[in-house]
Amino acid sequence: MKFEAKNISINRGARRIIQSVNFALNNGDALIVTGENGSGKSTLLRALAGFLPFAEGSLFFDLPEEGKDDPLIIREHIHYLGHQNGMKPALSVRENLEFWQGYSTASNSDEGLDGMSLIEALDFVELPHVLELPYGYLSTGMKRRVSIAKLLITEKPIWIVDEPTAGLDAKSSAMFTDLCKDHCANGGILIAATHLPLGIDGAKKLEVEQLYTFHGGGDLFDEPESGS
Amino acid sequence: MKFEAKNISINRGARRIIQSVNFALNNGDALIVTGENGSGKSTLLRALAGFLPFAEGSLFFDLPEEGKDDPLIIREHIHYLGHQNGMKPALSVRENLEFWQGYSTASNSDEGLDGMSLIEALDFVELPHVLELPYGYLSTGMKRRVSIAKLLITEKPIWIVDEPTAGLDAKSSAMFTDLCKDHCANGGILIAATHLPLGIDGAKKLEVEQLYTFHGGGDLFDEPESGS
Amino acid sequence: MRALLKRELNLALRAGSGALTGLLFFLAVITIFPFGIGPDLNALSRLAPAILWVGALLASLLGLERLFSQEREDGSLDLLVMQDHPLALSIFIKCLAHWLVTGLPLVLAVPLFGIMLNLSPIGIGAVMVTLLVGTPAITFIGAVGAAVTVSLPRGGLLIAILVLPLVIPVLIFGVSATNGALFDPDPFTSPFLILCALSLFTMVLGPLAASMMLRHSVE
Amino acid sequence: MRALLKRELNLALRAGSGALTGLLFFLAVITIFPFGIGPDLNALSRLAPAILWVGALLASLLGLERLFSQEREDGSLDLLVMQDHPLALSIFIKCLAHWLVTGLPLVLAVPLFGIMLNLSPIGIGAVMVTLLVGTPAITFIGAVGAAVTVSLPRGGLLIAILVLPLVIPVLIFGVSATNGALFDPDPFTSPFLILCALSLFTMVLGPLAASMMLRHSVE
Amino acid sequence: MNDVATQKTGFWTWLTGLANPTRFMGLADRWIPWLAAITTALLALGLWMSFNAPEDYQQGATVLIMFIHVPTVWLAMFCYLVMSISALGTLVWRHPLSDVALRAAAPIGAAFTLLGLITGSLWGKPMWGAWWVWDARLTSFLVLLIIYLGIISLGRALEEPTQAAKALAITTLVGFINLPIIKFSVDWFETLHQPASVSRLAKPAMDVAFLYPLLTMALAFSFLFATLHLMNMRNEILRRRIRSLKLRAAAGER
Ligand code: HEM
Ligand SMILES: Nc1ncnc2c1ncn2[C@@H]1O[C@H](COP(=O)(O)OP(=O)(O)OP(=O)(O)O)[C@@H](O)[C@H]1O
Ligand SMILES: Nc1ncnc2c1ncn2[C@@H]1O[C@H](COP(=O)(O)OP(=O)(O)OP(=O)(O)O)[C@@H](O)[C@H]1O
Ligand SMILES: [Mg+2]
Ligand SMILES: [Mg+2]
Repeated sequence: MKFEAKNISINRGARRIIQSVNFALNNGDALIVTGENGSGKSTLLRALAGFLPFAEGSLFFDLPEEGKDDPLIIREHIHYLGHQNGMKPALSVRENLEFWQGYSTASNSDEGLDGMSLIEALDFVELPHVLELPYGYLSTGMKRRVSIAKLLITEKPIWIVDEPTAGLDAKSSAMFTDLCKDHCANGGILIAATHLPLGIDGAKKLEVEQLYTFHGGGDLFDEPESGS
Repeated sequence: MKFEAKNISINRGARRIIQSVNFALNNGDALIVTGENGSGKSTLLRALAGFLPFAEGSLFFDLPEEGKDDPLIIREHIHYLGHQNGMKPALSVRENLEFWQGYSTASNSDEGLDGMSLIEALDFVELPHVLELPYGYLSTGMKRRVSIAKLLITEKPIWIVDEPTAGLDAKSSAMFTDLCKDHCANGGILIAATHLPLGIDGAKKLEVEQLYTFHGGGDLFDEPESGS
Repeated sequence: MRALLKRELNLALRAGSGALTGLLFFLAVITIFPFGIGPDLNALSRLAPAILWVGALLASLLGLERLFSQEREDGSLDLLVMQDHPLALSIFIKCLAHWLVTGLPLVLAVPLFGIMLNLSPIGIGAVMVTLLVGTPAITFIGAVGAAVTVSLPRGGLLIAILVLPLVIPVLIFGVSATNGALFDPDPFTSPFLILCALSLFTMVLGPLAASMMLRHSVE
Repeated sequence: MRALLKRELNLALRAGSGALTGLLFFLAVITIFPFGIGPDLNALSRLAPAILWVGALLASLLGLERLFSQEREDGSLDLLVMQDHPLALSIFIKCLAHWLVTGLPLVLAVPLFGIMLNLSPIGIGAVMVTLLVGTPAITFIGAVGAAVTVSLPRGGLLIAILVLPLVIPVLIFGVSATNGALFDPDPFTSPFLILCALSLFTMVLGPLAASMMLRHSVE
Repeated sequence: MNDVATQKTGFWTWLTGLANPTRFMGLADRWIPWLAAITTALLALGLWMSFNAPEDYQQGATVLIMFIHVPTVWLAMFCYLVMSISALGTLVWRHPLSDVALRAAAPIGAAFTLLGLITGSLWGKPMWGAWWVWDARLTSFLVLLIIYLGIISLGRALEEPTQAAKALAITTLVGFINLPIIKFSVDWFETLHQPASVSRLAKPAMDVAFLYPLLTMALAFSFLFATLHLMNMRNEILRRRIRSLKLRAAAGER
C-alpha cells in the first residue's frame, strides 16, 4: 500500500493555503503535520480525505487489489477524525457507535466483519462503563475518547486525524499514542495534525507554513499580477 | 477581593461529581484545576460561574463595595470561557466581538468603558488582520484566540477558563500564559482547568478526583446508604 | 441590549432570513392557497384573513425553532445567561428581532396581498391592524416553545401542551376580529380587545417563562 | 442503511418535536379556516380537502431546516459523505425517516380533523390516501431545499421559499384527486396517478440533487 | 464536413478562452458600447412603430400596452432559459464564467418579470375588470417571480462563491419546470389569458400591422437584455475580485 501526495496545492476562500506539498507514505508509516494556528493543517487533512479539491497536484493511492487513484475508492479506506466528533448528544454511546459501525460496515461486509466489538473498543479507551450513557452527558475528553473508539470498530488502513489528543488527559494521550503505534505496526498509515508531540518514533514530519505572499492561482477571478 | 469556596459539593445527573472542595483566592491568585477526563473540572468551573447549583457548601465573594454572596452579583464579575466559544460563524470577528462588548458593558457603563479596544485585544492575541473575516473562516486555534480576545475587551476581575489552550500552538499558549500573569499581577483572580501545564508560577493547585464510590446526596430520591 | 438587537438583525440578514426573505415567503404562501382552494376570488377574499394569519404562524414557527437551540450549541447561551441583564429582557429583544424580520414584513405587505386576494380597503386595514397587534403574541408564545425544546430534550409533548392552548386563541381572535370589521353581524371590538390583551400578556409572560426554562437548561 | 434509519427514528423520538409541531400547526390551520368560511357546513366540507392539503403541505415544511444542517454542525455530515454508500441512498433514508415522523402523523390525524371539517367518510379516506401518496413528494423536494441551504444557520424561511413553488403541482393534483373521489363530475384516477408519478419521480430525483449539493458543501 | 469540425473547435476554443475572466472583461468592454447603441436605435424604432400601429377594434388604445407587455414576458422567460443553460454550464462543463452569467442574469430576469406583471395588471384592469386574477398563466408567472427572487436571496445568503454556484445551479435547474408550465398553461387549463397568437409553431394569428412593431420591440428588448447582462457580468467579476482581495488582505497576505 502506498499513499503519495505529489505537489499538492490547496485554495480556500480565494486564497492559496497549501503550496506544493509532497510526501510518500508506505505501509506502517506515520506522518505528523505541524504548524502554527491557521497555517493550513486541517485544510490539508480535509483535502487528503477528499472533502476539498486540490488546486494543483494529485494523490496516488496504491492498493494491491483495487483502482489506483479514484478518490471515491480512496475514501473507503480512510478513517477521518476531525475537530468535531460527529456524534449525537441525544443518543447513547452505544447507539452512536452502533450506528457508525452498522453504517460503515454494511457494504464491506463481504470482507467479513472487521474491527473490534463495541465493548472491546470502549475497553481500549478505558471507558467501558459509559456504554449506555447519553453521549451528551460525557465530559469533553470522554467524548473525544469515544470518537477514538469509533476508529477501532471498523478497520480501515488509513487514519487521518486532526488534533486527536485535544482535551485528553495525559494517560489517554499515551493510550492514543500506543494505538497509533499498533495501527502502524499492523501496516496501517497514519496522518496526524497536532500541536502536542504524539511521541511516535520514526514518524515523518511535515511542517506547514503560513503563506503570507501571493502565490497566484488563488482564484480564477483574481486580477493577473501584471500586464496581459 | 476574596473568592472563597467552602466545602462545595456538586451533583450532576443524580450523581455526586464534586465532593467537599475548599479553596480561598485573594487578589492576584491563580488556581489551576487538574484531573483526569471526566473527573469534574468543567463541572466545578460551571458551578463556580453560577450555571449549576451547589448540592452543599457555598461561595463567598468579597467585593469591597457590593453585596457579598448573591450569586447574581457574583456573576457580573466573572468572565467564563468554556469549551465552546460562543461566537456566530456567520458574523465577522468584529461583529462578534462588538456584540459581546456592547452587550456586557451596557450596564456597567457607569463605571466607564473598561477593557481594551477591539484592535488592541486582537493585537494581543496576534490576530490583528482577521477583524473583518467571518468568524467561521478561522481555523480552530484562531477561533480560540478570538475568544481569548473577548476576555480582554471587557474587564472583569475573575476569569474562569476551561482548557483555554486547547488547540493553540506553542506560541499562542505562551501568549496566553503571559496574559494570565498580567491579569493576576493587576489583582485579578484566575481559575483555570487544564491538562497542559500553563506555567504560571506560584499558582495554587486543585486536583479533582473521580468519585467512584457513592457519596450520598446524589439525589433526594436515592435510597439512603444504610438504615434510617 | 442594543448590541443584541443589532446582532440578531445582522444574523438574520446574513443567514438567510432577511426582511426581503420574509416578504417573499409570504408571497409564496399566499400563492399556493389559490392552487388548493381554487381561483374563486369571492371565496379567497373571505378566507384572506385566515390565509394571512396562517402564513404568520408558519413564519414564526419556522424561524423560532432555532432561536435558542443554536445559541446553546455554540455556547452563547451560557454567556447570555451570565450577564447581569435580566435574561427575560434579552429574550424579549431576541423575540423582537425575530418579529421584525418575520411579522412586520407581513403587516406591511398586507395591502399588496390584499389586492391580490381581492380584499376591500376596509378589510386590508382590519387585517393590518389585527396582524400588527397579534403577530407579536405568536412570536412570544413560540419563544416559550423554543425554550422548552432547548431545555428538555424530550420536551416535544410539552411544547404542544404549552403552546397550543395559547396560539390557537390568538389565531381565532385575530381572524374573528378581522371578520368583525368586514362582515356586519360579527363584532369587532371585543375580539380585538382580547387580542390586544393576549399580546400584552404574552409579551410579559412569554420572556419570563422562557427565561425560567433557559436558566435551567444551561447546566 | 438500516443503521441510519434506526438512528434517525431514535433521534426523532428522543429529541425531536418535529412531529408535534407539525400536528400543532395542522390543528391551527384546521381551526382557523372555518372562521373565514362562516357557518355554512356545505361550503366547509367542499373546501375541506383543500384545507387539509394546504395545511399538510405547510406543516411538512417545519423541521426540514434541521435535516442536514444539524449533521453538518456536529461533523456527522463529513462522515456520511465519506462512506462508500451512495450518498443519495443515505439521503433517501433520512427523508424516509423524516416523513415517518412528520408526514405520517399528519396522515393519521386526518380522520380526526376531517370530522372537524364535516368531511364524509369517503372524503376522509380520499384525503388520507392522497396525502399518503403525496406528502413524501413534499419531503423529497424539501430535501433539495434543505441541502441547498445547509450552510445557513437560519435557512428556514428560505427553504420554504425555494420549496413552495415546486410543490405546487403536488398540491394541484392532490386536491383534484381528492375532489375527484368526492364530487361526481371530477375524475379521480388520472390526477391520482399523476400524483403517484410525481411522488416516485421526486423520490428518485430529490435525493440525487440533494446529494450533489451536499457533496460540495463539505469543505 | 471538415470545415464544420474546424469551425466547431474554433468556437470551442473561443468559448473556453472566455473562461479566462480577464479576457472576458476585455471583450465585454469592447462590446457593451455597440450593444447599447443598437438597443437604443431598436427601441426608438420599435416605439415609433408601436405608436403608429392602428387601434385595435376591440381593445382600443390599450393595445399599446401589448408592445411592452409581450416582449417583457418573453424576455422574462428567455432570461430564465439563459440561467438554466448557465446552470448546466456550472454543473456539467464547469465553465467558470457560467456561474457569473447565472448570477448576473437573475436580477434582470426578476425585473423583466416584475415589469411583465405590472404591464399585465395595467392591461388586465380595462380588459378583465380586475388587476389580478388567479388564472393559471398569471399565477405561474407570479411563481416565476418568486423563483427569481428566491434565487437572488439564496445567492446573497451564501457567501462562499464556489458553494453558492452549486446551490444556485441546482435551484435554477429544479425551477426550470415552471417554464413549460407558464408556456402551456393556457392550453392545459381554461384561462382568461390570451392564448398564444404570435409564438405559435404555425402561422401567427396576428395582423402584420401589430406583428411588425411587436417583433421589433422584442428584438430591442433582447438587445437590452444582452447589454444589461454583459454589464452585470462585468460587475459581478469585479465584485468577486474585490471580495478575494479583501479576504486576502484580511488573512494578512501581502
Ligand atoms: C398580470 C397579468 C398578466 C400576466 C402575468 C401575463 C403573462 C403573460 C405571459 C407569461 C405571456 C407569454 C406567453 C408565451 O410566450 O407563451 C404573455 C403573453 C401575452 N399576453 Fe399576457 N399576461 C398578463 C395580462 C395580459 C392581458 C390583460 C392581456 C390582454 C388581454 C394579455 C395579452 C397577452 C398576449 C396577446 C400575449 C402574447 C401571446 C403569444 O402570442 O404568445 N396579457 N402574457
Ligand atoms: N471555510 C473557510 N473559508 C475560507 N478560509 C478558511 C476556511 N477555513 C479555514 N480557512 C483559512 O485557512 C487557513 C488555514 O486554516 P486551517 O483550519 O487549515 O488551519 P490549521 O493549521 O488547522 O490551524 P489550527 O492549528 O488552528 O487548527 C486559515 O487562515 C483560515 O483562515
Ligand atoms: N449534563 C450532564 N449530565 C449528567 N452527567 C454529566 C453531564 N455532564 C457531565 N457529566 C458527568 O460529569 C462528570 C464530570 O464531567 P466534566 O465535564 O466536569 O469532566 P472534566 O473533568 O471537565 O473532564 P474533561 O477533562 O474531559 O473535560 C463526567 O463523569 C460526566 O459523565
Ligand atoms: Mg486545525
Ligand atoms: Mg472539561
